[in-house]
Amino acid sequence: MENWLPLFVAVPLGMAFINLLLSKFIKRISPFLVLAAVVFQLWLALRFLGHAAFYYSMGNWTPPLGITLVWDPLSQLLALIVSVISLAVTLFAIPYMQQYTAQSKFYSLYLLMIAGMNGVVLTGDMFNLFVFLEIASIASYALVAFGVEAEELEASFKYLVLGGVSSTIILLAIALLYAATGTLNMADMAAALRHGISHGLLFFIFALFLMGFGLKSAMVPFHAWLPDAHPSAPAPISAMLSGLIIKALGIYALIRVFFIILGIVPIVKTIMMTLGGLSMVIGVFLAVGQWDFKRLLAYHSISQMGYVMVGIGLATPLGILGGLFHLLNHAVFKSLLFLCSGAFEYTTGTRQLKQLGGLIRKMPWTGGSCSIAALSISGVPPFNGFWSKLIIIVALFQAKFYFLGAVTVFVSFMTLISFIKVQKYSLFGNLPERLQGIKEAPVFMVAGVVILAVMCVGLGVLYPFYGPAILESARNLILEPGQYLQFAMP
Amino acid sequence: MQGMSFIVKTVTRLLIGVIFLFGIYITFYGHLTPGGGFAGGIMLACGFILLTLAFGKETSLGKLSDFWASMLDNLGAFTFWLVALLGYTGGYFFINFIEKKNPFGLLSSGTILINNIAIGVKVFASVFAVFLALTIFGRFVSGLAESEEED
Amino acid sequence: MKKIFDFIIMLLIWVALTWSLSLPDLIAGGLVSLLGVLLFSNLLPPEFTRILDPRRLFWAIIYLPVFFWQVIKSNFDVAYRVFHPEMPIRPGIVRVKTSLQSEVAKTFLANSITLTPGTLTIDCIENNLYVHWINIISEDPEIETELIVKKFEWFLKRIFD
Amino acid sequence: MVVFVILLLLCAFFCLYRVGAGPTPPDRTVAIDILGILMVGFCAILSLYTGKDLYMNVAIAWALLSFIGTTALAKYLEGRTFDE
Amino acid sequence: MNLLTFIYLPAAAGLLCLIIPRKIKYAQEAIAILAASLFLFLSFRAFSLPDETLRIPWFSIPPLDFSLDFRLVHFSKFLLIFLGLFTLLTALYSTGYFRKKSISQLYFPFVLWTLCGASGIVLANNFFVLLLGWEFVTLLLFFLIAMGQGKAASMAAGKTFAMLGFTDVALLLAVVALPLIYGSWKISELHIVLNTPFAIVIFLLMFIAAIAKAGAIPFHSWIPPAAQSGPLPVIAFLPASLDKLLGIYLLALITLNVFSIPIGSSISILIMVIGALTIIVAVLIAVVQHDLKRLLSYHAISQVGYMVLGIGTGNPIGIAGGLFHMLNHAIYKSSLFFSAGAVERQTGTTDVDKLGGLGKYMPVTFLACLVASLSISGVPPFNGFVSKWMIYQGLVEGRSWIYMVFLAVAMFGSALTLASFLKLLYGPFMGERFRSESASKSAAPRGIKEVHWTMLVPMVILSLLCIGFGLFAQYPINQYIGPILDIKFGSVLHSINIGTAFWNPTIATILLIFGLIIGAVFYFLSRRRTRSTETIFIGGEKFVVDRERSLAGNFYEFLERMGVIGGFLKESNKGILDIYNLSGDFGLIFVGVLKKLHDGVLSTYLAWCVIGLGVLSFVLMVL
Amino acid sequence: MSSTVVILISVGLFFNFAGCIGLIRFPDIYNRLQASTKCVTLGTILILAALVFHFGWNSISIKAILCIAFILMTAPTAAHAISRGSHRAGFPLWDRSITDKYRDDTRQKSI
Amino acid sequence: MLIYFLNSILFVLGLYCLIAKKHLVKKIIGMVIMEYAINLFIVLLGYKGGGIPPILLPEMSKATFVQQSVDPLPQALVLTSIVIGLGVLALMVAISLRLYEKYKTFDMSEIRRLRG
Ligand code: NA
Ligand code: NA
Repeated sequence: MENWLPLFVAVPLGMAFINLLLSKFIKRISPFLVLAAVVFQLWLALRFLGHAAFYYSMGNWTPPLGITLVWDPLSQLLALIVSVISLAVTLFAIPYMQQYTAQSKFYSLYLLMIAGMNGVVLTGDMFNLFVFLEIASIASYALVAFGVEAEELEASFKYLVLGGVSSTIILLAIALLYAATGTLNMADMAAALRHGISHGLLFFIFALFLMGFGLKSAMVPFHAWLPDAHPSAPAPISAMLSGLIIKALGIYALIRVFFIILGIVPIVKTIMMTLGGLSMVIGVFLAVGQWDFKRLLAYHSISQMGYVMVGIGLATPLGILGGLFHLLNHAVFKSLLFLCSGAFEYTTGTRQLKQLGGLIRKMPWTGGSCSIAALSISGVPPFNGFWSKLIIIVALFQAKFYFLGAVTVFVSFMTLISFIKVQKYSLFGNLPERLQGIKEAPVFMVAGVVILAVMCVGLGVLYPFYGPAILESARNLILEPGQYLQFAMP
Repeated sequence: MQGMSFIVKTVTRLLIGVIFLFGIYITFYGHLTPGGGFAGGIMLACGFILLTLAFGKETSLGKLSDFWASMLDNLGAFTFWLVALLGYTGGYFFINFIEKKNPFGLLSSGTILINNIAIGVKVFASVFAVFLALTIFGRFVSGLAESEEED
Repeated sequence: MKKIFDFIIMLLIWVALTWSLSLPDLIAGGLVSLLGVLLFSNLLPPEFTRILDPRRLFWAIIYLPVFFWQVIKSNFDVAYRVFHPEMPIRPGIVRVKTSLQSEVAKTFLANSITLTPGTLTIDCIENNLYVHWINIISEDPEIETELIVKKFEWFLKRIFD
Repeated sequence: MVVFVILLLLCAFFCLYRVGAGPTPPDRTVAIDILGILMVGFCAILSLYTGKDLYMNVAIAWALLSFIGTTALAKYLEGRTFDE
Repeated sequence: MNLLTFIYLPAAAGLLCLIIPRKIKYAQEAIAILAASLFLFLSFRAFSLPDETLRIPWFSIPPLDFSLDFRLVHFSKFLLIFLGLFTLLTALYSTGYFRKKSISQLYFPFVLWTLCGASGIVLANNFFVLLLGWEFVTLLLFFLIAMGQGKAASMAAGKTFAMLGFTDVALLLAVVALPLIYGSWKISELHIVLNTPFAIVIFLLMFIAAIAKAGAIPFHSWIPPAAQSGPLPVIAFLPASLDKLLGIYLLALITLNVFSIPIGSSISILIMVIGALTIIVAVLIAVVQHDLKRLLSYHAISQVGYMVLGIGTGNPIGIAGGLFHMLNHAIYKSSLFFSAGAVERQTGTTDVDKLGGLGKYMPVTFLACLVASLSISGVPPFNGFVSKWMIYQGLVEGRSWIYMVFLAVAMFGSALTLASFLKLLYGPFMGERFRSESASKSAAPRGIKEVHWTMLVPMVILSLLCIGFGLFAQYPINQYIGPILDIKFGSVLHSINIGTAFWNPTIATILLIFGLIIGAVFYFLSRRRTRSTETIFIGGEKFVVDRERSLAGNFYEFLERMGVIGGFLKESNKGILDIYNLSGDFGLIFVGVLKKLHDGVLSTYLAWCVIGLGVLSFVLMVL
Repeated sequence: MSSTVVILISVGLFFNFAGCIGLIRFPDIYNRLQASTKCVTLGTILILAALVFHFGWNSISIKAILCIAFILMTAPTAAHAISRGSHRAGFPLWDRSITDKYRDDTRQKSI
Repeated sequence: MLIYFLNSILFVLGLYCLIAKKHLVKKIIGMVIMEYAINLFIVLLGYKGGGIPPILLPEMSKATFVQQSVDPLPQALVLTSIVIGLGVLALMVAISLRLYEKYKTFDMSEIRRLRG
């Protein structure tokens, strides 16, 4: 059983190559391969669900020599998110991508991206983290430019340059860590760091990682690429980028490195919260000014990741829980929103809110799901977004950050405003003349959308059934990073 | 005139075989000497680059069309993956499941040889592709330079 | 015929590189050489098979010391000009004629000229070699040809043509 | 032995001077080409010193790469792109 | 009987409505009406039952305990009855109103779920549950208003959701703060003294939520657009009745149970100021309206002022008056909206100037409207008179100059109310009927007839309630209102025997009559004016139109002469008063600046990153 | 290490050195090519030859021989390519050069 | 220590080139310079004075190998990161080609349709 851990990475990776090989000879095989890979991945994630934390050494070299994969509550959380979301997105993508040429390339890049994310989430080796991070990033760069329109290329290039810089910075930080500890195995490194490291160096490494992962997770002021990149990709990829990439590559890596390897320090917490607060406010204000549906959503991603960052940076039990919870929720409702925007674009051919309207009558399923997602991102009970925001706010008050708490509440109100606008202009009101003929999206797209919509409701209400097992266990690991040394090393 | 002067062409004719052999040699013996798949792949790619320089694109693409280049690319990656997966026959992912023959021989390293070949193929294919892309890019740049000179 | 020749040459180079005669190495070499032949035999120059002719081989072997002697001479010549305080040079590009036919022959000629005293082949168009001469003695093409080309042409004709 | 290496490095520095000083692109190209050949010699001396043939591999590789590089630059000098 | 029945029943009925196929005619309507009447019946039965509490443990993330606490106390029982009643009437009315019209499949489910949410609120015994219900009702209101026709409806819905959402967020803040500061958010466990800043902040936040739901100044501006473009039954259902009940319920809850506010303290003064402002401002705006629905909506706002004022007095009679006024207002205001709806459905317009002489053709509607108008204007013997009288009494008992100011404001308010309702009555119903050419196409075609009985029945019932609660006021006061106050200071209540005090020619009675007279004077003054201009014109219909215009005009001139108020009134018509627009403008400026910064130049973004990195390393390594 | 080897290497290095000086001293690209190509080629070849002498008949020396052949082929070719390229690119000869037949002829062709 | 300093100079040079230069190609070059500065840094980390290459040769004992040979890891890392860099470079080139086709300019400061 534990033997199967590498398949999280191996299967999507292999499928990517197989797909490229076969699709040259067999037309239309790509969707099936991808679906197979994603379903298998979900099945695997469910098999591993609740499994005790353990490490798996590739090729049976005992760590710290070999490369290890580690399954622990934190990886479990992310692995679950990735597999579930990517399943929904894949379902959506199958009909949606029909309109593009070179589909096989798309699916291979898509699988590479998934493999990269799984690798980042599971690896127990610092350099390996970087490698998988780069795999996922490069795939996403390429996917952003997939439509080869002017704007998409521009966005992709900016994303590429900024992302490249951040990767370089991360690599530098890893190199410094290696120089300081003489190992790349995370657990080994953590142990070595416990014994002490030059104060200045440690803080420099912190700064580098903050910039690197901060850019990957689009914290202000490293956010500028996101509002260009995320809308430019095809809708399924936008969903993946906003729903998963910024989390797996940004927040998760940050948590893993800061809390479990380096050991968090107060000033870094403060900085994280500051960045998070800035992102929340600036992101939401920019979002309010948007009329392009996807661009609006992208800006909201910035502000929502701000919530997560604030929660995590608070580093109180409640705060971290709220952060992780919001991470999960945002993954769900933001990918859902992007998928809905894709569905609207698919049927109406535009994503300008001013040219839409009354869609809920013509597309009840997609429209309804969109409405649910909008409500849950705006933190309206009983949808999932409400709970995580509530927890974060309470955590802030509990820690006596009254001002930041008020800001958080205010931002969630601004989010509400902005999504009222979205619903007003897209779902309700009059159906424009030229849209009279439109129909509900294809069944697979609807399926993908509805899965996520159901989760939006379920995640909030059913917390007692999954919360302790998935979220609180991860929280506990973050709070006692010492555990990691027990199970991640012989 | 397609390519470069006949002197360069002739010399290339004479060298190409050696370069080819050398690249493969480096690839095969990567587990005994430095280099391995990556260096070897680059060597091979350089051979094709030399062909392209001396004879022009048609010749080198005649040897290896871009379609097959991409196929090789994927094939290399796929092989590597397959070897890693076959590790399960030895009980562990990525384990070296082929028993090692006489030390310091060609087959002394089990799967590493295969991995080297896979990497070599992949690197060769992708470097060659990158080179072609770069030459097109170069044409663009020079074209731009001319246009700038004009105005 | 030519393919077999190329194959053997390649196998030899392979053995030279691996420097072992163990079976796996030889098998690998065989396969690789085969692949090489299939890929490149149309590029490998046909003239080489002629080397198998013993007379040509003989002249080739004779040619080597002559050539090396020229090379060493040229080096001392350059060294003299380099270290001489006021650099005794009167450079210029001259045109000389060759009667060689095959490209391989012309290539070897050009390279030989480049490596020998005071001359550097810039280009070869039909039968004209354009040579940069570091110290032009006379402007007369005949003399130039005599001085620069003849000493190698004689051998190369016998080797390749 | 050390003397040899130092001498080689001296030559290398002359070449580097030419690379830096130019004045024309061909000058730099020549210098780079020569540098390549010098490095081959350097590798030879290394393998003489260590008695390992891997340095010879490096030497061959280096000679090859520098030849290709020079060819490319020469072709570029003519103002042509690499693939025509 | 399990008190959760009041939540299950409407929820289940709504679900049934949702899934039942559209083919079956009137199926949804039938289900809704049956469910509502069953609800009403059960609530009557519950009224006689003893109090009970119920706790459903869910999950808890310390310090938050997300288990669901409910309680059935007198206040909830009393409210449940009227929630049921108004839902029933609305369902009935909607049956007629949407006859041969298309209405969303979701309309009846949402109405029923609104009832579900509302009963959740009144049954909640912990503020978390209350919050859930609160936001749920807001949400449904958003969707219900959005069911109206056209962009305007969705805009109105958006504005509503934005403003109520904002105040819900305020409530959220307060609710979240409770367990952190006072260790619990169980309503029955909370008895907070307003002496710490925290307590005051929490109170104010909750207060904001309450008055926004009820629609008091300055959170009123969502009601008029909603009333104008939302589906009319919805307006009669929520902003006119249910939201008042809920808002004032929360206000009463926090002022009477949760917090103890010393009488005459600054907080109570603040409450009363808000009440007084609401009364006067809203009514001033109301009198210059020409659209029936807008006019009604502004009156709906101004009446809230009386309730707030009454509760603000802090003395039993005032509070009782406030609560009673809440009840009365819900009754007559929904009746008024119903009749407005009837007029709109028959004539296709609600513009006062275009309507006339409908009284002959729609007698029942006219009578209902008459009764409701009189009782909203506080004319004896209708219910409005009683509650206003009690509020005045409460103010009088305040015995300090500031109370007298409030008193004057309240009187002036009711005077203007009367005046504007006289105009309303005369305009559409009396007066002479238009010739079709002089009227707009849709207005008053020939052969107008009374509306369908399903629409009449609710109006009739409500009118009867108006009269009944006026003549036999002691019944509702002693049955419904009294026991609520009993919780806190029953002894005080019995000391003033309302039952006998009813017809006492106390000062309050005189004041009320006086107010009415002033109102009448206003009205007749303006009439005489227009008579004088009447000679110029020939033809009655012009006469009607002109009179209405001149009435409004006169008031306008009259008020403009009053300097400050005049200017303020102009502004308020431009919508400057609307905090929604204000904050919107400020926000957009900030947005503009931010968008300028993102100039799309890669180097800029890179520079941000590098500077960011520099600052980070500086902060981390130097500080 | 035998004296032959030392001598070979020393001579080789001497030529290398000469070549590099030439690279520095000579006035134009063509003369520099003359100097450097010849000398450095021979110098390196001599060093490689030294290897052959030192190791006798083994993997290293065989590679050295390969390398020699290699350099003999490539160095002059490279020189030719560079000179041709630079001449075609129009980089002038040294102003005290005697003649330039190549330019004359190529120009005639181009006309 | 000096070499590390030079290395960082190289890095900063690349960064400067990336930010200050408008021409798209120059930006790419700056990027590449940065990457190589980092790779060089890693190599320097792995380098041991007088160390022998990390290949286990027949005539050498394990022990001496371990304590003499330079750290093999950095080379592996650098190789990997070079490959990655190659991938990024190829992608950049491909994208910038298309960018030029669309925008008819290599001036990155004119390629700014996406803003706000
Ligand atoms: Na947001
Ligand atoms: Na928000």
